[in-house]
Amino acid sequence: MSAETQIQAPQPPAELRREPLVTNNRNVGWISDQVAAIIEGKTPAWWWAAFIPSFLLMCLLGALLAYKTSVGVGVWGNNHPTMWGWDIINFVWWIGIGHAGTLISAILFLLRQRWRTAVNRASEAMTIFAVMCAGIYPALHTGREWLDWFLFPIPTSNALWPQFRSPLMWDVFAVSTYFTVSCLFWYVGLVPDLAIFRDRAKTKIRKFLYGLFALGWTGSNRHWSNYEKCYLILAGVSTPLVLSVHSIVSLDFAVSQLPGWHTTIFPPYFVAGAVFSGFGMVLTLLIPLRKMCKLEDIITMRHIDLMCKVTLATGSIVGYAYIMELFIAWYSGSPYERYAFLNRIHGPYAWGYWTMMGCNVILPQLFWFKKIRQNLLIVFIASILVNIGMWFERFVIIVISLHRDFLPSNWGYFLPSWVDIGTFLGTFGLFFTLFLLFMRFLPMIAVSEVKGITPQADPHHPLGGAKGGHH
Amino acid sequence: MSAIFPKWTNRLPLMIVVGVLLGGAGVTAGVWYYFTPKYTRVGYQPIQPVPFSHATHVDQMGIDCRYCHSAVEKSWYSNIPAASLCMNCHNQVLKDDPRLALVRESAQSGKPIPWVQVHKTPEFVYFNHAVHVNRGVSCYECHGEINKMEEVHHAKPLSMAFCLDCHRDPAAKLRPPDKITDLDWRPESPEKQRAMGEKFVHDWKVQSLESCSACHR
Amino acid sequence: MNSKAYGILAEYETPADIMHAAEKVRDAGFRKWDVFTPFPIHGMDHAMGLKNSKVGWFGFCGGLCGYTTGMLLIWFTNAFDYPLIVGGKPMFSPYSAFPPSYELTILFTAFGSIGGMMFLNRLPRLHHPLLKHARFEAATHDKFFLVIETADVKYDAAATRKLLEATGSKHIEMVEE
Amino acid sequence: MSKTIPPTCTEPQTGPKYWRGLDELAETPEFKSWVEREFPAGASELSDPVTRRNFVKIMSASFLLAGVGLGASGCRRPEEKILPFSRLPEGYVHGVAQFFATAFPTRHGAIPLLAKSNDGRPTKVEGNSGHPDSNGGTDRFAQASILNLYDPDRAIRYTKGGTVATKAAALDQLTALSQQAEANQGAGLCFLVERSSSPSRARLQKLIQTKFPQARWFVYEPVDFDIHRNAASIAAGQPVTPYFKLDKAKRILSLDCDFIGAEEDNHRFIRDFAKGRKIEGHASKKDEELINRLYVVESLMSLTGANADHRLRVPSSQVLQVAAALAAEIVKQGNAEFANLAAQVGKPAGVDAKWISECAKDLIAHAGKAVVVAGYRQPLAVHLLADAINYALGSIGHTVVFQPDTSVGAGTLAELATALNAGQVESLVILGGNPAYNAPVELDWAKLQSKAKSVVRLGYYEDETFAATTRATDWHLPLAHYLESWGDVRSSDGTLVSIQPLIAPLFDGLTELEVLARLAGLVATSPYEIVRETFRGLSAGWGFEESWNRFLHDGFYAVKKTDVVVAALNWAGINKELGAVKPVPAPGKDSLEVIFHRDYRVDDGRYNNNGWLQELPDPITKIVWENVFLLSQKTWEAFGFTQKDNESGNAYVPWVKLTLNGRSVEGPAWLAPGQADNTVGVALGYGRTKSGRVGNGAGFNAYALRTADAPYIAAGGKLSATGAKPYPVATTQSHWAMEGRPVVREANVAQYAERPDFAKGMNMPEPPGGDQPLYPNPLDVPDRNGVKPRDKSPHAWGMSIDLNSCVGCSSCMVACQAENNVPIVGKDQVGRSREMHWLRIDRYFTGSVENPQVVTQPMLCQHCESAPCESVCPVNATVHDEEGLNVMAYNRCVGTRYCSNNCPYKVRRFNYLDYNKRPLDKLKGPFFSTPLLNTVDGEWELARWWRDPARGIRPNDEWELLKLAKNPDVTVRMRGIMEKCTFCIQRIEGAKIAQKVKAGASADVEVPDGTFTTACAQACPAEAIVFGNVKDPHSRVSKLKAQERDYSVLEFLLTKPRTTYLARVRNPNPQMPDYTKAPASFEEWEKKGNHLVHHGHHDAAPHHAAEKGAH
Repeated sequence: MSAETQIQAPQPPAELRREPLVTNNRNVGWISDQVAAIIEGKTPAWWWAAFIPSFLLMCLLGALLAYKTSVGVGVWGNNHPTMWGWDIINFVWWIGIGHAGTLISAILFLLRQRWRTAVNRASEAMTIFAVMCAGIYPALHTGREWLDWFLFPIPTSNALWPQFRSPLMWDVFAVSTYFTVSCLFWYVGLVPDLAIFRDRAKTKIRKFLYGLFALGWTGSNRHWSNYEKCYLILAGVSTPLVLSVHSIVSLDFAVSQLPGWHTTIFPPYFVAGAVFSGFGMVLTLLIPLRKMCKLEDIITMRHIDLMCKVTLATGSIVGYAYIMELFIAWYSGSPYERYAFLNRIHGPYAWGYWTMMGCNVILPQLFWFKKIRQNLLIVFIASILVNIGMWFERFVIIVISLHRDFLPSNWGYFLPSWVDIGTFLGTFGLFFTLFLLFMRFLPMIAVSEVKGITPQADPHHPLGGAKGGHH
Repeated sequence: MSAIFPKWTNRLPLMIVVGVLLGGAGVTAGVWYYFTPKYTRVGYQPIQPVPFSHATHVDQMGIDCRYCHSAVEKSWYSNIPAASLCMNCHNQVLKDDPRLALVRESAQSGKPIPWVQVHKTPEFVYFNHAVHVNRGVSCYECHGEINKMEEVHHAKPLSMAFCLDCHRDPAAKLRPPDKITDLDWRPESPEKQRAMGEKFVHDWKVQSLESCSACHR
Repeated sequence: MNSKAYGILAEYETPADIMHAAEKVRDAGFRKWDVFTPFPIHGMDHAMGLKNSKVGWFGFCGGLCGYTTGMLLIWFTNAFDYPLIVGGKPMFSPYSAFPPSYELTILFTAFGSIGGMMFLNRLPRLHHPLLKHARFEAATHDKFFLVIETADVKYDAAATRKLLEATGSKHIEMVEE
Repeated sequence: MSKTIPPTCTEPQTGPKYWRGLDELAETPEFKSWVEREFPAGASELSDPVTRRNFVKIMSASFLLAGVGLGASGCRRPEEKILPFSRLPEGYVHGVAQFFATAFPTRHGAIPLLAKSNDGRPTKVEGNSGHPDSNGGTDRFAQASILNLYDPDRAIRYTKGGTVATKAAALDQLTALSQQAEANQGAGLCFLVERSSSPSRARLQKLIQTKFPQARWFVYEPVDFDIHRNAASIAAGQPVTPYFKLDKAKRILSLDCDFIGAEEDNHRFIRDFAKGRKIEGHASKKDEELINRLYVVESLMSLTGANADHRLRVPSSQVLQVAAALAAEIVKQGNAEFANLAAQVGKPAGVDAKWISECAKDLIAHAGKAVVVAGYRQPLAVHLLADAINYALGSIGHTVVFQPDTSVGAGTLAELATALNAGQVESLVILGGNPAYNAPVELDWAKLQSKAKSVVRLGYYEDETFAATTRATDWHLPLAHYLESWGDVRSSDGTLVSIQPLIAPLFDGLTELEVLARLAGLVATSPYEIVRETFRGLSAGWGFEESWNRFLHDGFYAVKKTDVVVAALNWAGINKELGAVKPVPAPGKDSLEVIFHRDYRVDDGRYNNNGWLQELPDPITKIVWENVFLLSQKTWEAFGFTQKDNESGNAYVPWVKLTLNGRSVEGPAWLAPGQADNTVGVALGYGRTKSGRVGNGAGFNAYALRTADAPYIAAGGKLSATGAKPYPVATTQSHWAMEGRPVVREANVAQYAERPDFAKGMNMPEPPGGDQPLYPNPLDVPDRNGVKPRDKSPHAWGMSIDLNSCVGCSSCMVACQAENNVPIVGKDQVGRSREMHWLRIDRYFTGSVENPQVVTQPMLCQHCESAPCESVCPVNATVHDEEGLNVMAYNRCVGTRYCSNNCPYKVRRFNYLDYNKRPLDKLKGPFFSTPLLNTVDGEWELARWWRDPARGIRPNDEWELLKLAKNPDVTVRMRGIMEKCTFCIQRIEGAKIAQKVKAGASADVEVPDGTFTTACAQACPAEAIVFGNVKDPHSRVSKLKAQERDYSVLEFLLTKPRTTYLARVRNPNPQMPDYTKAPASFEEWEKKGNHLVHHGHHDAAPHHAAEKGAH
């Protein structure tokens, strides 16, 4: 390329100049090469160091789920009145994390936020794996998990159908739709990139596998045309989908009449929380990865900065929701409702409430400061704390509401069992195992899309070959 | 590249789609037919220890069902008669028939005849014979033409859907109380059955019980 | 090998180059031709003279189908086939039936648009003459190609090659079937 | 004929496969041993009433022999055999449950019962309401006794020297003993028996005493109620037993007498007491006379104290002073010496004199309609003082009558010990009891017993006494359960009651009567003959056969009663005893008063291995599976004890040591609200080592502190911390306060008189828009055929629970457990708050911790018309039926547990583990062994489960017996299933089916009111629970629901429960020093800013809505 520095595009004034999305003026081929290096290079040691413990944890998950299935829900800490415990907390927590991917892919796509391209593939993958981890819980938290198919409208000689007034049925549809659409969205995005790897592949098996899944993608513009439309529609439907999924998850609680659950602000509050935790997780994953995989030029500090701002915004929404919740409880006039919230604040689980407040409301306020947003270590730690806080949010909602409800005679206390803890750790094993496999074998960056946002890809940009003053 | 995917592979997607559609339909149909009580239960005809013929006893000799199944009007359970009951007649008739050896032995020793169970509801279903036969439901509705059977077989699926058919529309099946054990009785016409059934439903306050509590406890 | 020519392939270095080439080929009135790029190029549809994609219609039909399926399914199962009294709630209410129907709308829209895209693109098509071509591998990397099929009525081996040369391609060759 | 036989049918194996009839029982060859032994020689005996009950064996035996060789027919549906009778027993219809009259013997009486037999196995007992002194209610023990019958740990063999012997050899030994006694007049022959009211036993005892005049007879009960008889006999000057008629009493004073909980016959006391608390809509009566008034003076918070209108908290040892002070106030004209002696006893320390004087005034004002009762724990003097007060109040003959005493005298355990030590005992015959466990500790019974040359013991368990009876010369014979026995008893009113077997002895045990008859050398030793013979003597001249048949059929034989008329008290006797009294100083921190009490659940330890009772929460403390040291708040604080109370199922309490006279016992300390300071309450009956798989290791053994001279109240106890880790005590209710919520609504009579509908006034104020739901309930929406579901049936079931008569005795809980196959879960699981009781009794303390008021509330599925649980179930497993029941289809349940989360009453229970299939010894742990890795009976659990999913991982012996206890009409739930009260759907359906069968081709399908009721309502001695058809305006339940006190719990949720409550009314005496204008719970409710509201229209009450819909 000869057009590197000679031709200067008209520059905006310095104070308005944005940092480029791909720094150091890399060309499109460099992007392929850089991303392919992760896949085609030798497996790095750190990968094994991460993979082996993850894999072992995943095996632990398998063993504990087999244990639970063979013995019963009693191996967990769930009790009466806290019939849902870590199972549903973890479900909501994981599914919340699973919201960032689709949000980044879809909403930011619709909003023409082009910086999304650097992070959308990894976050979509994260979404899928998080939803898989989440899905384990509703599927296996039931007492008789082998009968879960009762939740699908399958005709049988019993003539019985599912009961669609139940928010759990809505959940079934929402989560399975979300998982399916997320997978499709992810896969559709992958197809052109798989074609890249098909064409770079050296071994037969790689050629075959990448070739098979690339579906014979040629980069035809007639295909691109339909493809882009399809992608737009998927983004278009994923946006309401991502909003509806956590809204419906929130309806599991909001539709019931338990004090602390029966509240109308749950849907927006849950969605904001989900985005919040999702971005937290994306940051947790990408900060080390960009370093390990030498992707600093693709996932730039600007990306980190933007994600910190999203975290700040959603964290503030969540904080507002917490305070509104208290206000609504007071304003409702119902002593039961009031008590439920007082109990959160100074009941036996107050530590949970204050952990939540600290991590979700106070901590993100640090991101007002650019210095902090630029400090990767602080951002990394904060992103982990955000997810701890969000875990406690679900803990607060589920356990603290359940453990003291209407009749004081029912009141109880919930303690997790070692199986609860082990299963939760095991889901991390599953998550990281899948994620590590993903980053080792599939393009972690949406190569075609990143290429598309470089100046070199713009036919009207000098770097894209445009002759000056043509347009 | 060409070595990896020869040209015929381009036809694969279509073939797979068609194959999956056909296969799926086939599996659905198969499950629908072979894995439902209509197949798994209907036609079950085990070999009984004593070759007792309902056809001979009921159809030819005209013995009423309740002579042997005496508890049917009182209990949830329609009993299998005791060997001593068989001997009421068979100590006169066919006294030395080798086919009846087991019956005679049983009546003597008290050791029961191991009849093989044909009709069985699951443990969580509480079917009650008495309430059905006393309220216009004939044996025929669930057991079929047992009076014509040389050896008893399972004639109806007895699935929940089967029960519901009648529970949703009892008028279609109710018959006069004196025809309950008359397994040859048939309504003159569907219209007459409907008129009669509806009259019974009204006069006897027959409820169409569709909720769980009717059968599950 | 009883190989037959599939088309003529021209290679370009920049998006701008191929855009101009496409405009010329479009203006020449070819029908069976295509442009191959590692990423979608803004404005290329216009350059090629393509109409708006029809994928949207597939998505729309899918969505409609999904919503209807949802509502009908719920009405049929809960209010018609086996109406059971549940929690003092009506047998069928559009409110409680909405969330699943809504999800089905989205699911079926996604199916429709992806299915439509696949159908319109005739994908998957694992075997393609271009994919055999060694140089074409760069189409997914950083090169831009334009191919005119021999099957096009306007195709003429010499004239077409000339046309392509005129567009500024640095490399032109025939692709075999 | 050549129809293909389909391949193996894969029926869903989800539902548990407990057997429902004998045909299924017969599939179990494990019954072989006992069945073969009993294989009938001739079935013709069946018409004989004696052998009629044998038929279960006959059937089983027959089944067994034919049932071999199942499933050898290859790849087909597994062959299942139907094994009919070869000869049908007379009057028996397979599948139709039968009821037989029998009785549950107690120490001094009996509870007349109707026992239900399902195809030959008893599954449930209910009170025999035909009995002249029964309303059909029972106590906890009678309800739970059925489980003892099927206890896999009961003695199942005859042993000599601890090794198995034959029954024949054992019987020979009895004959040999008898012959020996014949030869030496019974010298050296001693009997140690428990108390019994059996006329037959009395007859045999007398017979033996006549025949072998040297033989000696001793009786021992660790918790003895004989003091009532003893005191009354002294007071009356002749042998009498007192019979209290609390229903005739307007004012009741209890002197440490827990007649509602721990006294014998408490079910009858509850009935009579509750009768006096009922309000049947006549608020016009003078306030305080509306209902009776209960004064209680006691140390421990008992059930009686919990129901008191005024409760005085004093140590048990100080009750004497209170009684004396009361006697001084009340017994004015009597015996001068008595007055003197009463005054000498001294004043009770720390007691408000006004309490005593006003109480006395109130009693005097109700002379003839007041009664004073003294508890079994109290010394004779207190009983005599009570008798004197009763006499002075003119109560004798009215609220308490004296009946002739029919008991036969016997020596005490101490006398037997003397004889043993003196080497006077050759052969010791122990009938029942468990002295090695519960005899006074200083006797060291296990050693003492071996001073007899040989011991023959008839015992129900191979228990501690069995362990001491293993010398080569010792015999142990298995005792038959009362449901396996012939016998007779007298209920406390003197009526003769029959005990009939419903099943032949499962393990071929003997009855007491049979052993005695053999020892007496009788020819006819069958208990049947003995009872018949006794009856012949008692009914002489009244047409014997007819009387006998009636006796067996009705279960009782009313004898003419002649109450003993006491014209004047035997003052001399009373004064003698009173003069001997030495008042004890009040206890202090360093000399605590230790109070041994009969446990509400395991009695004196005899029900220690009964899982239902072990898991029944103590009605006051709500503790399960063990006993604790009960301490008052002050004492607790004085010792600096703290409790880590996060309200989990486990409370972590200090593990402390109690020392008494140099002996000590360690156990958990427990803060007991309302207890007297410086006292330690200790329940007897725990800490057993040879109880069985259920009871072993539960709690600590208080007998290890108990001596003969201070059996109930011992001074000088010392408590010390041990420094051990806090110990988890499992409770079913960890939060004690009601938090000012109007859950249990109560008012004083004055408030009630002013506002009879005060309970509705405690409803949450309605929102301005009214309380109408958005949609009409589908019960009221015409279906496709134009019929409203509500109108489809003539029934609409509902329940009314009168909190004014509910005393919290908990027999409903056990009845429910027995009726509905509710499993036990073990202490560990209760500690994790996973108990399974469908019906629980919520107990709230209100007011101060020092002396709180107590309320109890049975809480069960409310069967809401707009049930929140239903709309959240994703699989239609819980829905409504047309009759308003919230039904639960177990087989459809996948176990999301959402329903329970959304149930505001939290009455749903979840099978967290396979409680019905878990081995009993795993109740304690390790709890969660996976069938993937374990073996049982030498088989891999998974393989075993696969082979027979119903059996699960239970060992064979448990499985075979425990499944017999199951109600065949109720599905046994497997793990992962939600369950809850069904209003005894099996009874409802049974009654409806019976009515329809009766109706036949007619429209008479409405079940008449009173035909049947739920198990809880049936067992309730107080008749506090009433169930019925709310559509019928004349039904009992409809009338109760029409009362003004009727209210729904959490009415503001608009769940419209079918179960409603009648608010409680307290009757405190305005003159008393501890009088408050409103009950403590009401004050707490007001403190939350609430006040009684007036509702212009009362249609918020759900039953009204239900009725409206019905008409």
